[in-house]
Order: sequence, then structure tokens, then C-alpha cells
Amino acid sequence: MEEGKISSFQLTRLVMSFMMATGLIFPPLRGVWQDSWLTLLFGLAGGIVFALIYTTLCLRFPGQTLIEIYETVFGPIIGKLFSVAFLWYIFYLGAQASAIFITLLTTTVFTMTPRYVFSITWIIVSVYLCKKGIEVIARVNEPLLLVTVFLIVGTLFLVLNLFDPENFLPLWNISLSELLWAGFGTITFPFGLNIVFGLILPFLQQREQGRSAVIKGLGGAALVLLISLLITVGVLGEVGEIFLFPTYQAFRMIQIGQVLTRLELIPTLNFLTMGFIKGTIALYAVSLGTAQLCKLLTYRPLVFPLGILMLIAAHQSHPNIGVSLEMIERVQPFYALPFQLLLPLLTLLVAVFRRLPVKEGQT
Amino acid sequence: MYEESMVMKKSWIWLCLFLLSGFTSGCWDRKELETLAIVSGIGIDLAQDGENYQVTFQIIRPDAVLGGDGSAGGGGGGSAQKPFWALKAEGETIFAAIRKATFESSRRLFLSHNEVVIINEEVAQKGILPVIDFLIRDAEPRLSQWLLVTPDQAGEVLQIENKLEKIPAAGIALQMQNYFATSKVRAVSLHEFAAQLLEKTTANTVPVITIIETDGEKGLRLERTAVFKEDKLAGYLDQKATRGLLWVLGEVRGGIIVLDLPETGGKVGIEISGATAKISAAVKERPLKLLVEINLEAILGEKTIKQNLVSPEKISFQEKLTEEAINSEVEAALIQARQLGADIFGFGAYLHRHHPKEWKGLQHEWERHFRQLEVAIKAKATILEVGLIKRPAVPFRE
Amino acid sequence: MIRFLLRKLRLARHYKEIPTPLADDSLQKNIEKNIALFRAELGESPDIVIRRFTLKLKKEIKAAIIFVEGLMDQQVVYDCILRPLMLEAKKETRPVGPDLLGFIQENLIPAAGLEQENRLSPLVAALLGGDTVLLLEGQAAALIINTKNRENRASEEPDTEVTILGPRDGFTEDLRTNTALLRRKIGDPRLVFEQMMIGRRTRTIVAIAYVQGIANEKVVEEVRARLKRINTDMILDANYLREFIADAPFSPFPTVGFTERPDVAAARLLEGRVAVFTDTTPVVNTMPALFIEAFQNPDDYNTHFLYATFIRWLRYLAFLISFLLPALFVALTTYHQELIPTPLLISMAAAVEGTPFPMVIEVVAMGAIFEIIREAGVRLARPIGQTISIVGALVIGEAVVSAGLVAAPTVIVVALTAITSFVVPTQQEIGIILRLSLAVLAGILGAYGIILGLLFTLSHLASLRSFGVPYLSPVIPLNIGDLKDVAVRVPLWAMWTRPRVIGWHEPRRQNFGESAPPSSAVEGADLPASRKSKGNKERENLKK
Amino acid sequence: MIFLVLLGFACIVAIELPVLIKAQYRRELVVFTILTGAAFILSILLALGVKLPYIELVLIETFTKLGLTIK
Repeated sequence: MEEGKISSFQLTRLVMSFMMATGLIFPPLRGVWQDSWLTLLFGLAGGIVFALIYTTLCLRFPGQTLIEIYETVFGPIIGKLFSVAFLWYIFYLGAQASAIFITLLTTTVFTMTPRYVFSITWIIVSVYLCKKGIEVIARVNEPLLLVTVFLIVGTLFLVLNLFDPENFLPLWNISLSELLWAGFGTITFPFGLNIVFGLILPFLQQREQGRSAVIKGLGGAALVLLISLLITVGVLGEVGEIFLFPTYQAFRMIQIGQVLTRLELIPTLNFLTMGFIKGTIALYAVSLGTAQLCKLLTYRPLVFPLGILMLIAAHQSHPNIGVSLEMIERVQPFYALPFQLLLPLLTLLVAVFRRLPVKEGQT
Repeated sequence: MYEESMVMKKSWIWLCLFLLSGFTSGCWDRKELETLAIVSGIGIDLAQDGENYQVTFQIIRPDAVLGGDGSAGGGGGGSAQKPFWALKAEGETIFAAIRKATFESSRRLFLSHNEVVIINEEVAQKGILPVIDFLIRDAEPRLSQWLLVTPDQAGEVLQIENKLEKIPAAGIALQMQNYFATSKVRAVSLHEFAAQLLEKTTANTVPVITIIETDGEKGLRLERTAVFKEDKLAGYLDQKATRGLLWVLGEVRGGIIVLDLPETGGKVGIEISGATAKISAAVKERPLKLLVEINLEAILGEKTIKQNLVSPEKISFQEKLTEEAINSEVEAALIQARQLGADIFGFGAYLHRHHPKEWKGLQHEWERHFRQLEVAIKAKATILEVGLIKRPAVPFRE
Repeated sequence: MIRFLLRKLRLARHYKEIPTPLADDSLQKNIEKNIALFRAELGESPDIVIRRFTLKLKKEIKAAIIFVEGLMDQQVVYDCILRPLMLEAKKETRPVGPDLLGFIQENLIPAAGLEQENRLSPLVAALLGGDTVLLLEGQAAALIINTKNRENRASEEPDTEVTILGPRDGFTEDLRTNTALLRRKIGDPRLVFEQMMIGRRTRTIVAIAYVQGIANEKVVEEVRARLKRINTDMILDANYLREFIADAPFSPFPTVGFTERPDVAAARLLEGRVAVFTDTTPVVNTMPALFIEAFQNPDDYNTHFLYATFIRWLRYLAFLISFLLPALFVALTTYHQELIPTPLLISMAAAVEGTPFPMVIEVVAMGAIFEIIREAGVRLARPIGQTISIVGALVIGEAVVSAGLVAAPTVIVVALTAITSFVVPTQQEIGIILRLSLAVLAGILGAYGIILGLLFTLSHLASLRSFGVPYLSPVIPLNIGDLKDVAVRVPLWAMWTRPRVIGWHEPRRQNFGESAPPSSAVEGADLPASRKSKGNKERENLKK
Repeated sequence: MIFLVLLGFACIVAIELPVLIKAQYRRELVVFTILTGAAFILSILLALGVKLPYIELVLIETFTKLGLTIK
């Protein structure tokens, strides 16, 4: 199925990219502007809990992906049912990522170009990379992540003269219920998305390091998102709240001398590269999962058709970004929770209850 | 076996796919440089009927800017050409006006390099949110462009040639950025304006530009400051009050304070080299008490009398005079702001940020509270340097 | 489409069926029959000389030598074969045993290389390699006498890899000279050459070289296997081999390295790589190849390390500019004008005013014209070639701008690109492809197109491997230890390990960070003895 | 537009199919055909301008009916 192996450090970086991709341009704000850093940390904590659950599951069934685990635990029929639902979830994740990315392009720079141009070109490159396997994906991710982190941290220095710490005041301008709801949202998006790596963990060289690798990745992503948020909130202040892509706007403000001006290409570039990795990982996971679901020997022939289906789903995702915002704010948590939390938790409980996997020597 | 290399070897099909996707995309957003009309300034007036907007675009003529006195190109008779063109268009909204402008322009208006937005007084009195909305929403205009108000016709302002700069709008932008020479103008970018619109209580201030006539030639001068309540023009601050405002905001970067010496009748110019401001509040008391601490570092810039002023006592005396001058400027700003009922200093925002609990009780009647506000000013001036000479250029012993 | 595929497959099948001609071709005892065998094999070409004579040794024996005129050394043939056999053999008094050939080999012929052989094909091969074959009546075997003509072009500095400092020698067309050049650089007896013949008709001698113990045995085995798998009839140049054994035959990126310099080859061998020498070409293939090799110039190691690091970064920058600049220029001027600072935009707009073509076409066409000029300059005789470049660069560039056909910034960009592309000459071929395709992509989709193209290129590069080693390593996957010769060029005494991806077998070059310390006499010269010893004591205490 | 869709799918089939047939991967072939068929039909529908439901609208509606929304 997949011959490649990735190191735990590579996995960490994949998790980082996957987690922060959308957040770089679509920060997890959820109506709490100054205190978004708080909800971010809240989300991180929740994400780690989710990660603990499914890494425990994966460590219990060494060498198996979540799809295979569902089948082992629940039997062929219910297992397959769960798997199909789960695959749909991942599939739609990828579609959503590319939908947002296309919206960014069509609202900021390419206002006249039809959407399908971007999705087609995007999906071709994504499919090309996806077919090369997880090892190459991990390798491609390395420089892209490095550049992204470098650019964001570097921008932190560039915005020092625009940065106004007063923008974070008052510090606790949020009630507990607000924090809980926003935090709940932040858990499911983006931090809970790491459930995707339940399909990739088996290809880790050092299997036992999988859990710490994922958690480190979550932490790293949270850190980068935090810096990005600091820049956005610190530079824009409350006016940022009215923007669709506040990070993009914050970078537009930068003006250093006559040369370092108009750096909005930076967040676009960051999101483009990270979103590319995110989409590719999602596509890879779906292809691999589908192949395992149908007990195929290779996932590679499925990448192209699934990629195109993903493209169509991205197109049919939302009629306008307003719907997507509503989706993310109001429905997303409930939609995501079954896949991110309930299903793995249930599987773990059933596995413990049925004493799975059956070890050698026991009958 | 199924090998990846077998698939990859068919690179010609991949190539085909790429070409295919290349053909599907037909360069919709392509805009060649020579098809762009680069707008450097936008002026917004009310049209004759008082309903529609009349928008003036100052469009750069690149070759005229670069060609100068016809040295390049060799002919074409471009020397008489102005380096810009003021295009006027009317429309129900700003966007509509922009699109209408294309009737008269051979090129597409390109707003990304716009530097100033000049708004006529009447438009400002009606409310400028409709103007701001387009400039923030559209992808092209930037948030860093400067906002100005003019009592004259904005269209006329944009037609006046700058004496030094080829592009008048760029000249205005530079004029604004030179504010630290006097600190009597407060430059406001679109972003700041929008940010303060969101802060319910803070009143915006925008510099005012007027047409002046000297020796028969028209020119532009920055003077006064317009005060907005929400998005509507409410009144003006004079230059003294403007600096008073800047003292409180901590935005004074330079300028001269001229002191009248009481006994000798001479004058001393104190050059500001830097100032900070700190606000603190006693929130429990009614009426609210605010303390503004202003710290100034200054240089003895000039004096008109013969006496030597470089002695510890005399310098501290001048420092005291400076402090008084600052007090009076801030006082002026406070009085004018109270009259307008406009919280131009952002005291409300300060309370909101630093005393959120108390703010909850205050915010609904903030205008009343603001009018009653007691503001204590504590200025502290320090003269650090005295220039290059230590005593005046008079014989040592008379 | 499918038919096309089938045709390809059929061709491949046909290809495998080409027979390898090797029947029983042992020599016979009759010398005339043997000569006839040679004649039959070699034909009546005038350059193949059969010189018959009589060997007088107790009794008279008919003998013949066969050689190829021009390939062999006249002097050696006369001194080592004809004179001893025809003149000195008469004086021979020792008893001749039954093994006549053995006797001649041991006693009569004073040549350096001698070998007995009884099959025709190796004999013919040797003959065509410049050796002389001695046939004797009544012997079903022949002697191969090494009379190869070693006259060759003198070793000179190759034009493609010029250094300012450093050795001036380069490989030549002769295999033996080349191996000797390498032997002179590496004195280690474990430097191994393995020879084989590839190309059914050219019968080119190919030598695999590696340092035993440093080179990865698996890589050597893989090289051997891939070379053996080559079944073609001609190998005329090192590139023929390269294309046959490359990991990714369709990739424009070279996954087999090459050099014309012995010092470079030696350095690569000592990093654990394998070199493949091809007779008759001065180019030596080295493998595994890394992308980064193109940026490692021999001069880096011949100059101060700080300067070398700086120059290396300049090279990276130049490479980036060479393939990215035209695309960026197109994207900025046709899609993202808002990113250009206003004064620059105005002057560019003024320059562009009135030019008839879209920016993409200008850039691509000027790029293509430049490549044509360059190609013409390379192909023509050198003095004319320079004229061409002057005419091309100055006259066309100037005329095109003043005629208003192309904007001046475009010419500047193309010229800058051209110059920077010469900084990293080995990546030039890819540079052209990448540059033009990125420029076209930028023309279609702006910055998005560039990023898309770069992502595609990156995906492709990251998937490449050269003999098992990731092509982009040590950068991707990241190996921080190996960056010592990539991100910087650390001092040679600090480069204490070989690149881990290649030379992990025996990673250590020297002890860690061990530079030859100044002798203590110099160090302690101006220090009072007591202080010195005190310092030493403290250091010893610290160690405890 | 439809022509482009056809051409695109022809390319995909040309890339994948011969390899699958040659390697005699039956199951893979079946799954590939199903997925490609689905993608093809949807693409054609979109190219013809048929209005397909938007996924997020459907999801929002469903969850609103279930009463599972934030505020």
C-alpha cells in the first residue's frame, strides 16, 4: 500500500502544517477579538486531548490505520459504515480548505478569474504530489513549513512599529460561557482536525513516538497561529474584526521605507503553500482510506478521481463565503465532534471492552 | 507490479494536462501596465443636485512625469502637458462614479497606488461611511492612504499643481508626513479612521486642507483639524488645539514652542525633540477625574534677547514656561472638544481598555460624562541641549 | 493513444531480442587458418597490418603479428617484438620446453603487458584496443602484447569548470591517463577500479572507481548492476551512460553527477561516491548526485571559508534570480502592480508605454533570443562567437529598445537573468526550462502561477532519488550536520565528517574540530611559565 | 466547456488505465471506474449548468433541524 516511512520529526511538521494552514488566513476568531489568543490555547488543550485518544487507539493496533481499526473493532459492516462516514469527513475537509483558498484568491487578487481555473490547476499539482506517497509529501512539507514559519516570525519584527499592545486590552473581555463556546469551536477547528493523522501514523518509523510527535506538532501550530494572531490583532486593532481575511489586511498595513511595502503576498503565499500541503494530506488520507476500505493493493489509481471529486465538492461547498462563515461559527463544532471525538472514543472503549487486539497466545 | 514509475513515465500526458489547464485559464485578471490609469488622489464632492457624488480622480501621466522637460522621447510636444489629469465623474455612489469614469478614460482606473482621499465639507457633514465602505471593501485601495477634509471643492484641490512634486497628491501626502516639523497637523490614515469608527465613543479627527492664493498662484495649505462624530463632520479644532490633542495622544514628534519672556519682552523658541503622554484615571469619583502626564524633552532653539539664558536657574525657568504653554494648548483642545461633545482624545477607549468594569456603567452616557470630565494636566519639560553656542554672540563684557 | 503505448511496448520486446554474438571461436593450431579467422573478423581494412616473419629458435617457426596501424606504438612493436623475435632469438641457447608461448613470454619479449589468450573475440578486442597479437604456427593460442599508443592530448584545465586557484589539470580522452590522474590524487591503496566493456559495437571500456570502505557497497553494487544492464551498441560519451543509468530518466534534473576535474572527482570519491570513467571522454560520471553539487565549486575549498560561504550564498541568490526573476517581473507588471513601489511603477509604466506586445511575450521572446545568441556563440568558432555575442547583446538589445518594440526594463531583466544563469553553469539546462515555463505560468496566472510551478517543481525534486539518496538532501530531508557544506562552508578542519547521506559508512574524516595547533613553543613564548601552568591546572581540574 | 471536461477525463484515463490493465488489478479497476464515473457525471452536470445543492447549505439546514447549532 504505502512503502514510504516518515520520521517522527517529519510527522510533527506535517501536523503543524495541517493544523495551521487555514488559520493563517482565516484566524480562529469566533467573535472574540482581543481574547482570541485565549481561545487558541483552549483549543490547543482540547486538540491534545483528542490526539491522546486516537493515538492511544493507534498504538493499541500497531501498523493499522483508523479505517482498519474500525473494521477490526466493529466488524466488517458497522466498521465499514463508520469508515465511510469518516472518509467523507476528511474528504470534505480537503474540499473546504481548497474552497477557502480559492475564495481568498478570487476576492483579493484575481477578482475576474473564474474559480475553476484555480481549483483545476491546484488539484493537478496536488494529485501529482499525492501519488508520490507520504514520504515525498513529508519532504515537500519541510521547506514550505520552514519558509512559512520564517516569514511569520520575520514579520513580527517588521510590524514592531505598527504593533500596539493596547489593542489587546482589556485582557479578559469575555465571559466564561463565551470562552467555552469559542474554545469549543476552536477545538474542533482547527485543532481537532488532527484525527486525519490516524491514517498516517502507521507509516511512522519510530512508532512509539507517534503520540509525542502529534502533540508537538499541535503545540508548534498553536505557537505559529499565536504569532500570526498577535500580528493581526496588534496591528489592526478592533478594525480587524470587520475584515474577511484580517491577516491579509494586517500585512497590507506594513510599510517600511519605500521598499518593504505591501507585503500582503506573504500571508497569501503562506496560506497557499500550507493549504496545498493540507489539501494534499487530506487527499492522500482519503485515497489511502478508500483503498483500505475496498481492500485494494494500491491507493494510487484512486487519487485522480478522488481529487476531482474533491474539486467538485469545493465548488459545491458554499454559494458565498457568508455561508461558510456561518458554517464554521455555528455548525462546524457539532458536525465535527462525532468524527473527531465520539467515534475514536467509542472505538477505544469497545476495543478495551472486547480486549482487542487479540494478542498471540490468547485465543 | 504496479509501480509508480510506470505512471510517471507518461510525462507527456501530464504535460497535456498542464497545457489543458493552461488553456482553460485565459488571463482574465491580466492588466498590462499600459492599460492602467494610475490614480494618485481621489476627491469627493457633492454633485450639483446635492444627492449624487462627484468624484475627481487625479491620474498620473507616467511619461510626462518622467519626461520632465521633454528631454527623453525627443519630440512629441509633451512639454506643455501636465504630469497628471484630473478626471471627474458623477455617480450615486463612489463605485458607480468610478465605473462612470471609464466613459471618459481610455484606461482602467487603478486605485492601488492612491495616496490621498480628499473629502468635501458637505459630504463630510452628510456622513462619510458610504465613502469609507467602498475604500475598505474593495481589494484595490489600500488602508494606508491619507484622509483629508477640505472646505473648498475637492475636485479643485486636486487640480492645483505642486510647486516641487510632479504629482500633487504625492505632494499632499508628503506635506502630511512632514507634520512633525510643527506637530500642528494630525495625519490620519484610512485604517486609523476606520479603527476609531469601530470604537463607539472616540471621535475622529481629520486634517483640513485649503486652497490659498499667494502672488496669483494657487497653493495648498494644511490647517485646522476637522472633528467627526461617528462618521459626520461636527466641527473644527484650530492649530493650537490640534497640538493640544497631539500632546494628549503622545504623538508630538517635533515643532517649536515660542515663549514670551515676561520681563524682557523677548522670545525664546523651544524645539521639541520628543514627548510622551500617559493617562491615568480615578474612576471611582464623580465627576470622573483623569490625569494626563506629559513628558517633554526639548532643545533651546533660538532666542531674541541679549542675555545669556544658559544657566541652571534660567533653564528651569524656561522649562516652567514651556510647561505652561503645553498646559494652555491642551486646555484649548479640551475646551473645543467639550464644546463639540466629541471625545477626540480616546478617553473612552482608554477607560474601556484599562477599566472595563467601570466602563460598563459609563459607556451609555459617555458624552455627558465626557463633558463633565475633569482633566488634570501635568506637564514636565526638560531642556537637554542648548545648541552649538553657549552664550549669545555679543561682546563678552559690555 | 493506447496503440502508441502498445507500439512502445513492442519496440521494447524487439529490443531485448537482439542476439549477443558469441559462438565458439577458439583458435586453431594452423597459423594460416588463424590468420584467416582474423581476416574474416576484421575484413581487409588497410589499417590492419599482418606482419609475417619467421622465428628462428632451434627450428624455424612461422609467426605473425597483427596490429592496427596508428593505435599501436611503432617503437614498442619494434623494440619489444620484432627485434627480439627476429634478431635476438637466434642467439637463444636455453632449452625450449613444450610450452613455446610460455617460453617466449618469459624470456623473449621485454614488453610490460603480456597475456595469453585462445579465443578470437578477446584477441580482436585487444587488437582494436591498440595491442599487438602474436600468432605462432602450431599454437592454438596467441599472445597479446601491450603496445598501446599512449600519446594523448596533454591534461589541461577544462573550460567548463574553471577555478581561480587550485590545480590546473583536467581529465583527458584516455582512460588510463584519467585513472592515473586520480591515483595521483588518492594514494590510498583501497582506491579500486573495476573495468567492463559496454557498447556492442563501440566496445567502450568503462571503469568504476570507488574507495573501498568509504563507498557504500550497496551503491557500488547498484552501479555495477545498472551498467551491466545496458545493452546498447554505442557509448560515445559519458552522457550516453548517464542517460542509461539515471534514476529518473524523464527528469530534466541530472541525477548523475559529472566532472572534468580530477580534484573534484577525488573529493567526491572520498566523500563516498562512486565514479564511472568512460574511455575516450574527458567527462567522469559520479554518483550518487545531489542537487547541491552544482553549487559546490572547487574554488570554495581553495579559498578562505568565510569568503567561500559568502560566494556560495551569492551563487544561491544568482540561481534564484536566474529562474525566478523573469517570472516575477511578468507577474508584477501584469497582475500585481499594487506591489510595485509607486515611483518605480511610474517609471516602468513610462517605459512600457507604446510597446506593442504583452509583457509575457516580451520576456519569453527576449529570453529565447538570448538563448539563440548564446547557442550561436557556443557553436561558432571562438573569435566569431564573441562577435556574435557583442552584436547580439549590444546591437539587438539597444535597437529593440530604441525602436520601441520591447520595454527597456524587459531587456534589463533578461540580461540580468542571462548573467546570473552563468554563475551556476551545471544547472543551466534546467534553468532555461524552468525560467521559460515559470514566465509563461506567471503570464497566465500571475504570482499564483509561479507558486504553482514552484510547488510542482518542488514535488518533483523531492521525489527524486539518486542511487537511493534523496536528491535534495541534506536540505530535504533536513540533515543539520550536513549543512556544514551547504548553508556555510565551515573550515576544512571542522568538516570532520563526510556527508552523512553518502559517506555514512565511515563518517569520520578526522577528529572533531582538530586543527593543527600552533606548537607550544610559539604559544607560550610571551607568557610567563607560571601563568601557563596555572591555566593548565585549572583546565585539568575542570576535566575531572 | 464540455469538450474540456471530456479531454481532461480522457487524459486521466490514459494515465491510469493502461497501467491498471497491464498489472491486472481487478479490484482497483472497479473502484477506479466507479469513482471516475461519479466524478465524470458530476463534472458534466456542472459543465451543463445544472444547479447542484451546496454542501454547506445542506449541512447547516440539517443541523439546524436537529437543533445542534451554537446560538
